[in-house]
Amino acid sequence: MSTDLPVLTANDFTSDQDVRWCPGCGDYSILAQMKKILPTLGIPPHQTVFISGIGCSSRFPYYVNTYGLHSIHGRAPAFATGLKMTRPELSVWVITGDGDALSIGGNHFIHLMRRNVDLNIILFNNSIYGLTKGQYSPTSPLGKVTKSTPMGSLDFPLNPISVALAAEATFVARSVDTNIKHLGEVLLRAARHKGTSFVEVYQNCNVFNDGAWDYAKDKAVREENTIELEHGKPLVFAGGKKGIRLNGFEPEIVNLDGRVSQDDLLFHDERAHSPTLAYLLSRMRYPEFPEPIGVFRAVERPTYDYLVNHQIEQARVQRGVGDLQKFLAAGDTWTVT
Amino acid sequence: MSTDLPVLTANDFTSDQDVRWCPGCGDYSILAQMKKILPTLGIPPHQTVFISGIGCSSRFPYYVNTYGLHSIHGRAPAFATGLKMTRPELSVWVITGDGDALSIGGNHFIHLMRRNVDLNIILFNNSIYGLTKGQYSPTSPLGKVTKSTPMGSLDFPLNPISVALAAEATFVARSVDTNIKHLGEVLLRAARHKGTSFVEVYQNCNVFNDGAWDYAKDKAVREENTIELEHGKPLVFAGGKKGIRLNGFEPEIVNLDGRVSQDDLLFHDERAHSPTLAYLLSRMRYPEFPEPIGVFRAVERPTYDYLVNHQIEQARVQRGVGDLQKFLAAGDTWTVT
Amino acid sequence: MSSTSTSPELMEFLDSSKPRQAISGVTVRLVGDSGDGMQLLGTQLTNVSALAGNDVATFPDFPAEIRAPRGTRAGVSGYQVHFASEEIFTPGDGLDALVAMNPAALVTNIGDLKPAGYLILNRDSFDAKDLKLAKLDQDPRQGDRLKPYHVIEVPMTTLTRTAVEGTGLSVKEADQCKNFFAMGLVFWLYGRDYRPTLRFIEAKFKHLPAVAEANRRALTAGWNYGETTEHFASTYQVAPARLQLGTYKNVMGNQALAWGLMAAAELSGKELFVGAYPITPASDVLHELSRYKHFGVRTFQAEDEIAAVCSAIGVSFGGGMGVTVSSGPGIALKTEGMGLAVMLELPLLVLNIQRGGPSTGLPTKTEQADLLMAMFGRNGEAPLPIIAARSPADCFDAAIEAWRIATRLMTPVVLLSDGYIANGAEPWRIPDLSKLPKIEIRHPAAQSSGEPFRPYLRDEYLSRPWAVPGTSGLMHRIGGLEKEDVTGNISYDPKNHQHMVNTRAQKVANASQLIDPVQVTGDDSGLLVLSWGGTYGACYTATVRARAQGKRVGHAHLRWLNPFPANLGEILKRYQRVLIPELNTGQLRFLIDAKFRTGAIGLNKVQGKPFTVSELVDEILRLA
Amino acid sequence: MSSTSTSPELMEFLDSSKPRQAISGVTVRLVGDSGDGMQLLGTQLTNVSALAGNDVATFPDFPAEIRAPRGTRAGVSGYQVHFASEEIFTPGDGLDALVAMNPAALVTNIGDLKPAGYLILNRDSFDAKDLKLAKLDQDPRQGDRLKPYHVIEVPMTTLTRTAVEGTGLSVKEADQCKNFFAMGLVFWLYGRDYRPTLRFIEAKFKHLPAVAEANRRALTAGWNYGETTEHFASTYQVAPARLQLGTYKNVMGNQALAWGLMAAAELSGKELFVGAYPITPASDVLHELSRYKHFGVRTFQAEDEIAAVCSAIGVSFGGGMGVTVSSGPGIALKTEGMGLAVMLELPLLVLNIQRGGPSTGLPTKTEQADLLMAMFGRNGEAPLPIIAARSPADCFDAAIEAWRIATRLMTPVVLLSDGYIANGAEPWRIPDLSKLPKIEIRHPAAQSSGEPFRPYLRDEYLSRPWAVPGTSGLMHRIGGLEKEDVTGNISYDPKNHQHMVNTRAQKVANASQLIDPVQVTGDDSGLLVLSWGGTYGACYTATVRARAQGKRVGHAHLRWLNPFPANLGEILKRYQRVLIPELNTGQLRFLIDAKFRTGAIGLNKVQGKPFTVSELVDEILRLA
Ligand SMILES: Cc1ncc(C[n+]2csc(CCOP(=O)(O)OP(=O)(O)O)c2C)c(N)n1
Ligand SMILES: Cc1ncc(C[n+]2csc(CCOP(=O)(O)OP(=O)(O)O)c2C)c(N)n1
Ligand code: SF4
Ligand code: SF4
Ligand SMILES: [Mg+2]
Ligand SMILES: [Mg+2]
Repeated sequence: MSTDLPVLTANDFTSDQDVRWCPGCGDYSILAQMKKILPTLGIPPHQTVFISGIGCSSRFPYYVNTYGLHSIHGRAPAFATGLKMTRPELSVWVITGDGDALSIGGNHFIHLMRRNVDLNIILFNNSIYGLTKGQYSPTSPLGKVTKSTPMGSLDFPLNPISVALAAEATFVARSVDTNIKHLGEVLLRAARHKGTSFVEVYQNCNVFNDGAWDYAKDKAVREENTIELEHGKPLVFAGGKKGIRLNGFEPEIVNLDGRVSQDDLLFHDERAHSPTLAYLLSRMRYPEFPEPIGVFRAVERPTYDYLVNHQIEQARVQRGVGDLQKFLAAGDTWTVT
Repeated sequence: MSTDLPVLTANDFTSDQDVRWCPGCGDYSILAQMKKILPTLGIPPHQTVFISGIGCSSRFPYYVNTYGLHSIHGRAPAFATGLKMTRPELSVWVITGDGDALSIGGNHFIHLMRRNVDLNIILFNNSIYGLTKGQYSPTSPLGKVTKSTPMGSLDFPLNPISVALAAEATFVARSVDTNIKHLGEVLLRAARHKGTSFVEVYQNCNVFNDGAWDYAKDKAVREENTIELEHGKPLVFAGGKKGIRLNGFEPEIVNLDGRVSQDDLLFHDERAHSPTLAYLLSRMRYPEFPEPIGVFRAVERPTYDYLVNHQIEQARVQRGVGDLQKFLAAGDTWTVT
Repeated sequence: MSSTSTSPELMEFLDSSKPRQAISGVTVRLVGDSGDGMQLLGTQLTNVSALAGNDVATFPDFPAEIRAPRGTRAGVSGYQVHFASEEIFTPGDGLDALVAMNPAALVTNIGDLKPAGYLILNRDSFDAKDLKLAKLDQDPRQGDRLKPYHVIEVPMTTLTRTAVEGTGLSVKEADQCKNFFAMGLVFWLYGRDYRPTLRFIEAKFKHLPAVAEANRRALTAGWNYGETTEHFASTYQVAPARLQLGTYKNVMGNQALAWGLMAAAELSGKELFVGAYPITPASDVLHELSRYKHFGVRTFQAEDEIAAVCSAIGVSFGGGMGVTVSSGPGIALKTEGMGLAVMLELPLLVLNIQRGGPSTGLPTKTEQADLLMAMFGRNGEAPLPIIAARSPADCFDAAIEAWRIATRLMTPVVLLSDGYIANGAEPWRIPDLSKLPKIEIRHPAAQSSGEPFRPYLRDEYLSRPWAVPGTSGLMHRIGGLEKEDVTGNISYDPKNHQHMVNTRAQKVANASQLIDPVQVTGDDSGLLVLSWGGTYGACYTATVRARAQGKRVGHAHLRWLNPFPANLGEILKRYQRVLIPELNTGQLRFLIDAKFRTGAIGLNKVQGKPFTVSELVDEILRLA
Repeated sequence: MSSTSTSPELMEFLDSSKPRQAISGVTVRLVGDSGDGMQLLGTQLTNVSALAGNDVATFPDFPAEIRAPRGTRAGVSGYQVHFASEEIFTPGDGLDALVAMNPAALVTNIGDLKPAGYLILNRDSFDAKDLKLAKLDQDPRQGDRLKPYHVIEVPMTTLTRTAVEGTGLSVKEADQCKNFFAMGLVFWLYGRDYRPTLRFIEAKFKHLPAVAEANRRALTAGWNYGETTEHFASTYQVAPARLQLGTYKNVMGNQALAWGLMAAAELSGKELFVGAYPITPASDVLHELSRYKHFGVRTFQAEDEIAAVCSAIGVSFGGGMGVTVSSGPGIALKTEGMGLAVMLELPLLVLNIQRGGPSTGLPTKTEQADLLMAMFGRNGEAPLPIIAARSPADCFDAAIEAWRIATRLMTPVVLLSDGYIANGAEPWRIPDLSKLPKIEIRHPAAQSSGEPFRPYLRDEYLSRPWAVPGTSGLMHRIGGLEKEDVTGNISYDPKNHQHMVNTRAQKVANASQLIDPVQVTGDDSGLLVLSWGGTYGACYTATVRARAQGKRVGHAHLRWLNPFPANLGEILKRYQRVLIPELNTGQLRFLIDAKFRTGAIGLNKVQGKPFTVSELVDEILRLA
């Protein structure tokens, strides 16, 4: 018997199910990147679990040859939390949509963040309800005309990154479906983070919200409209021609034209003690600002599953492994003879 | 017939019900301040509605002689949103607890904030579940020993102010039950704000979590442990002896000993365009920092109820007031004669 | 776009040179890939048939995926239309014609085509790739399998491409016109007036003139193909049905439901508020209503179903018309809120457009399996009235009646529809609103006595006053804790609790004094077929047929499931046997057996599909 | 603190100098302000009585408020203890003694005291302020109202203050000891051994030695007061009951439930996970279990009830023991999750500690009104087994049995308890765990064939394999959409859906092969009293009494409400009449009528309180 780990490939993570997303859907690209990074983690398919809610994105588990749970709308974090508390050795991924995570599932989302359960949650943000055929979502912009808002939506959108940060997230990142290299790297970072890793992926729904992220996707403009975050590096974009400087608490765009140098810029620190910098970055939105992609924040905090299981161990150390018969027989008892 | 408005008093807002909180509960003080400010708003009791969830705090509506709805656990914001969308002329208050608003009701809470419905939501934060007799809540500190956590809680607490800010709140404030002057002023500011006004009140549950806020309440120490926010003013505390200065993105405590002057301090701006400053302030927690009380943020944004009703008007202007008979008879029809 | 075509004779002009054969009714099913526009095709055929004065009933059937993989069986989308010169109540059983746009569509639907029925195929979609996508080893056209049918293979793709040449469309765009080619052919075959469809094309592609032109050409090409090909010996003619006098339009169930709510609002002098969270097949009610802001309709896409029902209760508390709409899984989430509404005794409508369950189940399929959840799906003793719509057009009346009871009795009411009704279409006689009875609502007036208002003082039906915030002197506080009768104060008194439980139950029972007695059609002894909801049409039709075969059969249909009409027990007694057909495992039967201990017989089908008439006839013949 | 007192003779030493009168049983109720420590007093009386070898049954009853205003009627908290030398099944009807600490407590409870019963009052609490708080115009001790009773007024406050003098306690603190004074007196009157209570005081006030000393003194003072006062002519002696051989301890329902879950975990080789959100009266199950981490018990206080049930399902998916516990309003929120568990076919326990409903209802009161919600409160056809505990001690066995069925059939199971059982206490015979049958669970082993695993391949009971993540080769994906049998792939096939609906129903029905047949006590013809849940004791006792009065009466108790035991129909047939007493408006009766069409008679009480035995006896005498 050989003890060598078999070398895994994307194929090992491909299930036998037909993929049923619309042709051209951004979900395909995310699936492809996922199947690319999974074999590199050293975790076999049978120790990996994908849990999703309901939505187009939530069909994802069917397409990866791991254990999978396609649960109910908005609640995937809760299933995953229970699973991970009792099976901390499993690698758990939560797949969700903008409606699933932030509309019906908003509460579980924030509680997952604060608990810092050691799992990865990937939010496929297409700013629309795909599966129910095109209503606005919590990330749709104000005034969005959709099936349920013929005169434009009136709900001020939620900023998923801001919300995650406010909910005490330890790992927060953003990427773009078609920016495959970047996406792959971010997924990998998420997988490696101990604790809840939250990744927002801009995902194009070409049927109900086509082009929503063109500004961040199109080769021609994406350098102007996004900014890649790198730990310890200044915030530079537009191919090095522009940067972000701080003006009080407001970021501002500056031209790196010689008068302003990189040293004057805001430097990214994903490990900052306080989440304020990350929060500030999350407020940079197109079109006023280039939108940051990459890792906003990555800090360590004991994970919930660790703490739970540690408490069990502690209890056993302090009180001995429970002996149920002894326990039941203890206390005030009397015997009928 | 006189058209003079009758002068209202706290009595006009006192219902005939026996107040049933535990003797010594912080809720009494909040009730008293509320009954003090209500008559000053120029809104009669019958145009005022109190809506609550479930919890000790949520008994509040019974004790004010207005319209009241003691609803179900965590959902008060949803009832209030429906009511206000259709009855924008009413003055609506939501009363909630830390469990009610942030545990079961967390999702409605964030969606209320982002929609900016014109109402006031007061969170009685006693960091415990009062009504169910003492389990930890989402604001209980890590390690808290309660009925459900005999070895200490493991859930990293939520910061209500941070969450509200991340959810796009337009008015966010904090006060303390026994700091009655401050509390009264904050409630008044909340009442006057157009949009969702969120006020966190530190409330003592003397039965299940006595003393949780002593650091912010006790006359002897509260000057050291809290800092009163004033718009446009530097952050000064400890009777003017100390202040808060910015060091990068981290606040730091400085002694105003001459070497550092007030001008070096962080100045509060509740109307800042970006919520980043307010967010930073929300991260200042005891014991590392004095905790800010007062108004963190107060900005204007069209309210949801206004927008909804405005769209109705717009539609009527654009398409004429709907004539149902005509509408039904329109389109492809045929007549059987 | 308003047009009233009063004269079916107009069609003469469009008539064929081929001989015309008069028939009383036809059932056609159009099947193809989800991307092939079958739903549009079906809707147009429905529309022109209705405009031709036929009675019409339809059954759309589409996959749960937005775009299931092209050409696969999972991606097949269908639309069945039954149009007739007599009154009809179902979309038909066996098909007279099946139009199949690809092999997957063919093999999944051929079983329903009647022997000698027309099978119209797009010959261009039967190459190796298409067969593979449909998981077929062999071309289904080979061998004897299609022998029983009148097969007509049409190179639709090629002919369409040719027809639209010169409009500037790409090949891909051109191919998207082939449903209009098929439409033209079907219209020709059944002598349908295609001008309403031309108008439809014009309106829909207003901003895409090339596409409009291409579709027009495809439609005409299809028509001309029928006229010139040798395939067809004759066309068929379905005369107008002798419907009740009046002006009609074609409606789908969810549409009629939305309009019924608007009418109920108008009749009661209220503005309509609908709090909803999108879910199939209920979303269209939200979509439809969101378009009528100039009617004062406020729609609220809540963050979830819980917020949706709670927002509606908040509205009712404020004196407005609180409505929430969802489907099974969403209704499950509303149960706590509905229980509160029972306790608050506020009017509220909860619309459940049922779909296949349990859990996420079969989202796009129909079922009647949420009746017992509507009855009992709340903690504690929390009764409420339940009404069920029986057909697309009936949704209009059901909505009004539901609101009438909700306001009269100050109670939440559950209205049950289902996916079959929601997406099905039929002619609807446009009512004269001024002749519909008003829904009287009285809100207590301001009071200056200084006395505390008594929110649970009851009237003769045990209904309490609907005092509205903003009214001076009526300030009161209500909630989910048990309350003392009359004063509404919190009460833990044992006797009061018993009294309130009884009172709430009695109040709901009192609805039986406000609703119509159940009516029987057909024989008043022998076998009674007892139906509810969307199976109405099939049950009615089946009993007519069974009687025509000499059986003693009556039919009764329950509009209200809770309470039962006052005369139901007495009617049940008249029959030797009672058959209750349901698209569930026997939920009404359960209620009937518990209440009347009849030992009713169930005919139960849980396949995501409605009953066919013949399934019912077979069972009736077996029993009667 | 472990102590086994095997010899009731020990009590001799504590015995009184007054004459001793032997009686077979006593019912005492202790009532006072919520702040007066009545629950503690009751628990101690229960404990020492159990330790004395009596059979014991209790009924605590407290207000919904944490601290309702002192001295008001709303603030009255009570604890009733019935202890006897024979086997008993209820906390007793009429009271032999009532201890009332203030006027509000007196007037709200006096109605239950038997004529000539002892009424022990704290005379110090009857001043004008106390009367006003109790909303009394007149001192209830005046006039004839208390004439029928043996009234003993004791200046408890004064005597307690004197007794604790010198311990350094403030007056306020001293006054808090008066419940121990009352306790001493009651212990004296019924010859109870107070040493376990002394031990309790020591443990509880370990860190407050002055308080411990004061309470000890108060207790002794109360005892001595009885001994010295002229009020009592004799003490009473209740001999040990002849219970089944074994070692006993006193348990409350929620405690036994928690321990039963721990035992089920051990018997099945699993670690226990409980996801819950606090709610009265279910929270104590969470509290209790959170203390046993050294048993591998993981408790999770979720953000809400939805997360609670979903977390438990996640655990079961992972191969653990997923349990969730709540009460009515919380269960209403779990319905969508429960429906998913039905579809996933995973084992799961959903414990509902029922309380007064609907909506928030009467949170601290008992009711049996969630049975039909358990049966039908889910969208679609979503059957699951339902078991109900019948008494505090029985909760232990019910939990084990529920988990046995859940794992054997791969299904969620609902376990119903109620507030009465949850907080009530009775002696429990400590089982020998090694003699309890193991719960066999087989997880399929790793597979290396490369073939896709078939998660819905079924065994003889139609149960599917419980494949656990981490097992190589068994990767599979499941969800809430309808799935193909055997493969578990998503399926929209009509026939498959029908098959799966039938299969899920049949699987639940198969539980009837795994559960005990229902047993009848008493006569096997005449009147059958059919009970379920917490009314067991009262129904059993009432039938015994009725037979003693010469009536032909049998009693059958249903442990499983779904499915019914296989022999139930046959048993029902033996009787002329069936009486179903329930603390609801007739929910079991509804199920029985629907299934067996018996026309059972209901005795229904919805007052937040259990049946008294005499209520039942009266009805039985009327019918039998
Ligand atoms: C309880 C419940 N409510 C509603 C639905 C209907 N539903 C399914 S997916 C969905 C939203 C999908 O949007 P999103 O989460 O953004 O996912 P996407 O389809 O865009 O990937 C909704 C409302 C449901 N299945 N269950
Ligand atoms: C659906 C539901 N779940 C649980 C409960 C029980 N419950 C009532 S209040 C409460 C929490 C109270 O805590 P909080 O909101 O902080 O209010 P407080 O009592 O501390 O003022 C809980 C869990 C309930 N009534 N309804
Ligand atoms: S509807 Fe949109 S999100 Fe859904 S599969 Fe199609 S393209 Fe993708
Ligand atoms: S339990 Fe706590 S929060 Fe509740 S009323 Fe008592 S002191 Fe106040
Ligand atoms: Mg989306
Ligand atoms: Mg609290």
